[in-house]
Amino acid sequence: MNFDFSDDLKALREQARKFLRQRCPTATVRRVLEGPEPYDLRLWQEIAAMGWTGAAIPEAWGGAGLGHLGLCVLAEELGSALAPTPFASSIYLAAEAIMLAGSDSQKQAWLPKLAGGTIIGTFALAEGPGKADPGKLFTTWRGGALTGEKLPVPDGDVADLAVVAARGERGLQLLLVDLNGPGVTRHAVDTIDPSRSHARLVFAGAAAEPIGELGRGEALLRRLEERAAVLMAFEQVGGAQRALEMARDYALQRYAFGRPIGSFQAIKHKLADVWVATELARANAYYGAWALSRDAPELPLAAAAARISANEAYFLAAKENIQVHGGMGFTWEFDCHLHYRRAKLLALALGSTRLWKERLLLELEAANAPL
Amino acid sequence: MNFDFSDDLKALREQARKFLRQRCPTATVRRVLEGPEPYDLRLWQEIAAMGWTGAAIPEAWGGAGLGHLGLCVLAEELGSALAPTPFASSIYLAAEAIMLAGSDSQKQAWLPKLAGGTIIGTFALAEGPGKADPGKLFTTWRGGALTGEKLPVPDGDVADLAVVAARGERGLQLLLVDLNGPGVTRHAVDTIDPSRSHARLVFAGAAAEPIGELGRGEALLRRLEERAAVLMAFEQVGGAQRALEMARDYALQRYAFGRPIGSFQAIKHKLADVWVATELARANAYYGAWALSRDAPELPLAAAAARISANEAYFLAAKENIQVHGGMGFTWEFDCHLHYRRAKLLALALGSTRLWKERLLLELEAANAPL
Amino acid sequence: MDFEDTPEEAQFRAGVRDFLAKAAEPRPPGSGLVYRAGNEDPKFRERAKAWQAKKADAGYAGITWPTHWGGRGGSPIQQVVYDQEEAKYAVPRGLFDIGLGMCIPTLCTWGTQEIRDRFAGKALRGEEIWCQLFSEPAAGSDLAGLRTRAEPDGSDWIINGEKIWTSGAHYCDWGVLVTRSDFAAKKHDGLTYFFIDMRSPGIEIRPIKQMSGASHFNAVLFKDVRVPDSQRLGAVGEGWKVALTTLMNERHTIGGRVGAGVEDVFELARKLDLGDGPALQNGAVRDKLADWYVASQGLKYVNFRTMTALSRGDTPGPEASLGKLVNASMLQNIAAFAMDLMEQGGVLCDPNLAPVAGAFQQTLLTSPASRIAGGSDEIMRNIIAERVLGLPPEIRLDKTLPFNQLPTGKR
Amino acid sequence: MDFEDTPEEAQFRAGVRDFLAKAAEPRPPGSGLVYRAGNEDPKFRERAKAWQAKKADAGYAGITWPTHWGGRGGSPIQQVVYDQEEAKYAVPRGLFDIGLGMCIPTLCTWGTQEIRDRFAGKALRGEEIWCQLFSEPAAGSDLAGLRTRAEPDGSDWIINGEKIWTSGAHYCDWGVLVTRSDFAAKKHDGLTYFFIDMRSPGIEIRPIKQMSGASHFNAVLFKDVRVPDSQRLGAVGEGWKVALTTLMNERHTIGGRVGAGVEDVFELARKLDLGDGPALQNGAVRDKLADWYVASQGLKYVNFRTMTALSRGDTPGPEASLGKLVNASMLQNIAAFAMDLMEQGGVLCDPNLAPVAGAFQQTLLTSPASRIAGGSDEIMRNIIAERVLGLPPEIRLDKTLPFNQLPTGKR
Repeated sequence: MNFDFSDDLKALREQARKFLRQRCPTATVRRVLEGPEPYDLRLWQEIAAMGWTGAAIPEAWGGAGLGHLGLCVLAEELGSALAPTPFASSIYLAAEAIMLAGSDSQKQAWLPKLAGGTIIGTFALAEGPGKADPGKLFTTWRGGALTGEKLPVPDGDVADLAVVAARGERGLQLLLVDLNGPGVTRHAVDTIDPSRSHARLVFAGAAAEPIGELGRGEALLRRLEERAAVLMAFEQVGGAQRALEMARDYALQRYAFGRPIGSFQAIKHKLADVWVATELARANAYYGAWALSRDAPELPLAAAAARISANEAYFLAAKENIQVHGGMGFTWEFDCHLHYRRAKLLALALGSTRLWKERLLLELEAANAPL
Repeated sequence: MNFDFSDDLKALREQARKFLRQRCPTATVRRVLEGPEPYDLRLWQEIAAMGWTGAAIPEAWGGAGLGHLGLCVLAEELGSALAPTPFASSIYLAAEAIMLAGSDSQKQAWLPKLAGGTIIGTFALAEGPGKADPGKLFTTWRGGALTGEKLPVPDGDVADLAVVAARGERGLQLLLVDLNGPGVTRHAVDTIDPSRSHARLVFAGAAAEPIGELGRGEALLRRLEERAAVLMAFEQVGGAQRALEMARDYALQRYAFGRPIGSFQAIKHKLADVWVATELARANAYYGAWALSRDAPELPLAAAAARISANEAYFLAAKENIQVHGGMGFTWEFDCHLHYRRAKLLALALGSTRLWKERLLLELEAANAPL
Repeated sequence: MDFEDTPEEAQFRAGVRDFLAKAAEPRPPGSGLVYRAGNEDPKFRERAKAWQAKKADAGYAGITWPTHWGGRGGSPIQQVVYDQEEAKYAVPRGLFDIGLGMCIPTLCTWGTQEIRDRFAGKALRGEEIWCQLFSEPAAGSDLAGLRTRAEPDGSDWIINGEKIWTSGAHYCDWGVLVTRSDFAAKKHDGLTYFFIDMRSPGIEIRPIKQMSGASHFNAVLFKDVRVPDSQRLGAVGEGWKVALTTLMNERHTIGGRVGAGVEDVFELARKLDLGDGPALQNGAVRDKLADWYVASQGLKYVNFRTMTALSRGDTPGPEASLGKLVNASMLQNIAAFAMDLMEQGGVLCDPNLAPVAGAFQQTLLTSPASRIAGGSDEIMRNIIAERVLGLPPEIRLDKTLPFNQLPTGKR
Repeated sequence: MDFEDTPEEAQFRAGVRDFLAKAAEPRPPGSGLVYRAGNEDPKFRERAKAWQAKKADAGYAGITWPTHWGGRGGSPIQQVVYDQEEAKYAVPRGLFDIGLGMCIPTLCTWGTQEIRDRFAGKALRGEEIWCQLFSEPAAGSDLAGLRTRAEPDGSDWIINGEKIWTSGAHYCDWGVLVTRSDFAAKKHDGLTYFFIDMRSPGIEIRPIKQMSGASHFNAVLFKDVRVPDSQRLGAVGEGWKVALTTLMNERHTIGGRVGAGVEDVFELARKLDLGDGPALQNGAVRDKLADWYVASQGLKYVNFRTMTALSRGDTPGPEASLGKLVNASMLQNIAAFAMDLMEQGGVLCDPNLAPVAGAFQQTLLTSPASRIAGGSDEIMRNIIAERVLGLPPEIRLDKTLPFNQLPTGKR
């Protein structure tokens, strides 16, 4: 039984933590939240230079070849630091899609650039508020040209490359689109977490090439989402842990009625419940990491459990962190809202808990002897 | 605005409370719980002699003509005292059904006896575990004869008269059946609350006369359940309040770590939450009482809200009462389990919260501008 | 059991209706969510002052005030009746609540006849606006832990310190202020209470930006601010007793809804398709909607019970804590749930892109404050446990020691 | 990251498998719910003793005990491996857990060589069964509040008082006992610890009936019971320190499942029709099933993380509180929910009438005890808050006063 990361990966995590504590304090997050920059370019470049963007990309395609377990430990730290970069879009989604289903020439064309952080990728599925039903997408792909509208697309305002889900002649198809090419317009949109930019993308006959076998798009989409869900779960667990630590630290330092508020059971038991949720989420995420790293047949179930658990833990931790901070907790000045915004953003990013519960149940029904 | 019971009814409630404190301590409940008696006969006779059984039955049919508001205040006290009698079956269900839909001769035949407590009535719907779907009942009524099996029937082992839901030629039909007649066999069954007896009833061609118009049975069933739900909600609110008071009293008297356990926030906040649930349930029950007393068109919604709220409050109060009592709370000797058992029994008696939520939503959808 | 007015209430209501029909414009039906009124807007304040003067002329401005303060000497239920009727009209609301509800009653209770004459009428007519200077960065739930210092200097006092969460500090004319005049006394024994001209030299007002982006509150900094001793209320060192008068009059004004609620999520569920039909048809959605409907109905009828008590002349107890406690979390949960129904698009805040003009996203960001401001969830539960259920108070080690010997944290 | 044994663990497991294949019968697959083992049944106890002797002969009875106690000197992960393998066999379990896990380690730590030699081996081979006499009616969560009195009398002590929640008191041979020998000392300073022959004159054992109807525990009354001073462990007045050794070794034995769980409710949802199809197709049901599945998977992998720590030789922390806290409420919620699915018929307890042989109804009645016994939900949260998160302990007024001056309640 060795249900843990290797010593090497733990060292990597420690190194990432130290780097981000120094280079990505919340002031960095706030600069993006409050200012015009869509993301922190210098941080992104430094992250790329250290090879984080290429962590799970094989060396043959310009990556570090650390495998997905390496990416998991990095994701946890990026989540903890609320890093304002297009890491998730570019790596968990765009690079992952190409690694999963890209042709050799597609891999050759894009992976080295994604690994090196010289371009930014993203993934475009949603078409406005409501479920993006694979069978009912309005964006269409015909004769190599893409037409339609995607909203919101994370980092869509700054990405160079998008993996777009659209309706083709043989059903749902994932497509590679050069966002700097003709037929693409984009506008940034306001979201609940301005520290991570989002855009509306309009395609008017943009050139788009298929990725993955024609007619197998839905299955590919599912696999892509499962893989991204595990990686994002690590970001969420990192965020939940950080929000819990903020609350704990404040509860130790803030006094009321002549004693630290952390000595009141109302606060102690609240934080105990947050810790329980976070530990359950972490354990589920670890299992997801194991399944992801081996591309195990358990991945669909493991990914769903990891995501559901992480969605719940991070939002709980973030909202109770505000509560523990009392009046200061809901000010702009305090950092509590950064986690609250991010927690809700990530909980919606790959589809809500509701959707993933449905996926989980369908898997369990299919397995028929699930537990 | 006078959203309260009249002074007369409050006096009646006070009188009922005093009587039950004296005549129905938990020792009385335990005698039925632990012994062979199906209910407390003497208590039942005294209750009847005071006119409680006839409270809502018009004077013309041998009742006290206090109206349903009177019955509500009595129900609250009976619930608080955990009274081990067939009151609910006989009054909220059997008498109510006859008052709603009985012919004059049916009323004449049965209401005076029910009002006087000289016979016991009940209502038989369920046919084993699972939803008793009005469209799919197995018990059938043909040519005046009833065939089938009902399980569990509250007080079915001691009742003289049953209102039975069965499938007739024109759909669901409610029927009056003399349980002492031929073609009826019955056996007591074990339930989670042995302080209220239940039975399996087997009908083999028993004589049964219809109550209410043929072909309108489903609507009548719904109305009957709504009325009973409000009355039962008062029993539940009475029980919840009592369980809360037990917990409060124990928390004041039990010391740990040199102080009353009621001074710990874990206990204080738990009981505050129980109080909140109980007050919400009480408020919803009051609105139900108003709608019931006027047969208002709001009754379906009011009854559903009252039942959902009461189901939740009583079970919460009962289970947290055990928790507050700690180790002693889960002993047979302490009274906590009496409320826990009763809370779950009542929460299932007229169908679960799930079913009533569905009824509520259907009403809201039909109203289309509900809130 | 009925929902009707007593004959006296009906008569009063008729008078109110009469007045409103003549003096105000009805609110257009279905005008939807009412967010916080525009207290920050000078034009709104002008309209509010004008309306307040009209109310005062008609005798509806100080309904529950005794006549010797210039009020009507009416009952709390009359106030409820008035509020119910006024809610149907498009009139400015909320600007004078703190002054008339909390500050002036304290002045009238503890001040001289002269003070009462000088301030009550002007406040009642909306000519002067009042604010409350109580909370501090290190004294929130534990108000008596405040450390704003008052030092005597001749017939004046010199004030130094920082107050926080003061609504409208920059447009208010006067404020009520609790200070610590003796740091060596026990916590509750060293306080002194004043009222103060908000334009006094040395007062600096800084808006506090909330996480929602709005700024409804201010920090108020005092640097050597002078207050004449004639503006002291109650004895030196008895400020806590005076402050309790103010707090006793605190009430959670019902006002406009402050976020998207049950009605809105029901509407959303009707309209939003989950892929296999409207959300309203989904069992899990129905389960939640039923919970929230039942809770909100429960709150409505709890209110009716409170009004019944008022109607009888009883004083409602701390039961009012219930509504705030239940509502605040419910709004937060509804917002989060509604956004989930919108899936990835739920992150959109733009009112042109998000359903219900982004009201759920807005509520997600405002509801955390509702769980804290005006008494946190935890304080509400304490109040219920202690005052309703009679459970013992916390063990307090801070009541007996001199204030300057109490342990303090870094925050 | 893998779930495989290390080479050493694999080798140990092979040995265990070998032993079990020869010595025991495999458990029939799908034998379903395992309720509490039949400790109350004398035949069960005979079988358990015989099996224990076999294990001892093969070196698997005291896996983690040091060799000088007669144990194997193995690691906690070896114990886990053994338990995993043993769980596949139909062997009696649970009778010796308290003795071997808690009592004898305390004896060996605090007793003389002579005591160790006399008791450890017999306990290991199942020849003597031990119980724990700690809790009292007025000392549960607050164990140190115990009041069973020990008075010296020559070379003996005289014990008077009442202990409670003792499993198997009537069939146990020996027990460990904490008493108060000095009521004027501070709470934790007046305790003295003994081990005692359960057949001593003056001991009366009364079974405690639980709300579920079962009687797994006893009250043990002491009336002038004599214990020789040679059976004292630790110094007079240092009983608390000795008791901590016992409690440190407390662990929530994993054993058979104690109620209907996630698997069962899933199965029920497959089979039960709600009128419009199987419960499993209902959105609200699916929502709950997903929650419970995810939580139980989470617990499973939390356990795997604990085992990884053991495998490395680390000592797992108070994290183990998590499993108990989450599971107990989950079982209660599942039972209540499953009964709801059965509608009015959910009240039926008869195993022939109720689905899953009435297991949910049974669990409804046993789960309240799970939330309390072995540390209540509230104590578990305290432990997590204090030992994991480092939050401050409660304010304690009871640690410094003489015990006989502490306030007490009526209960």
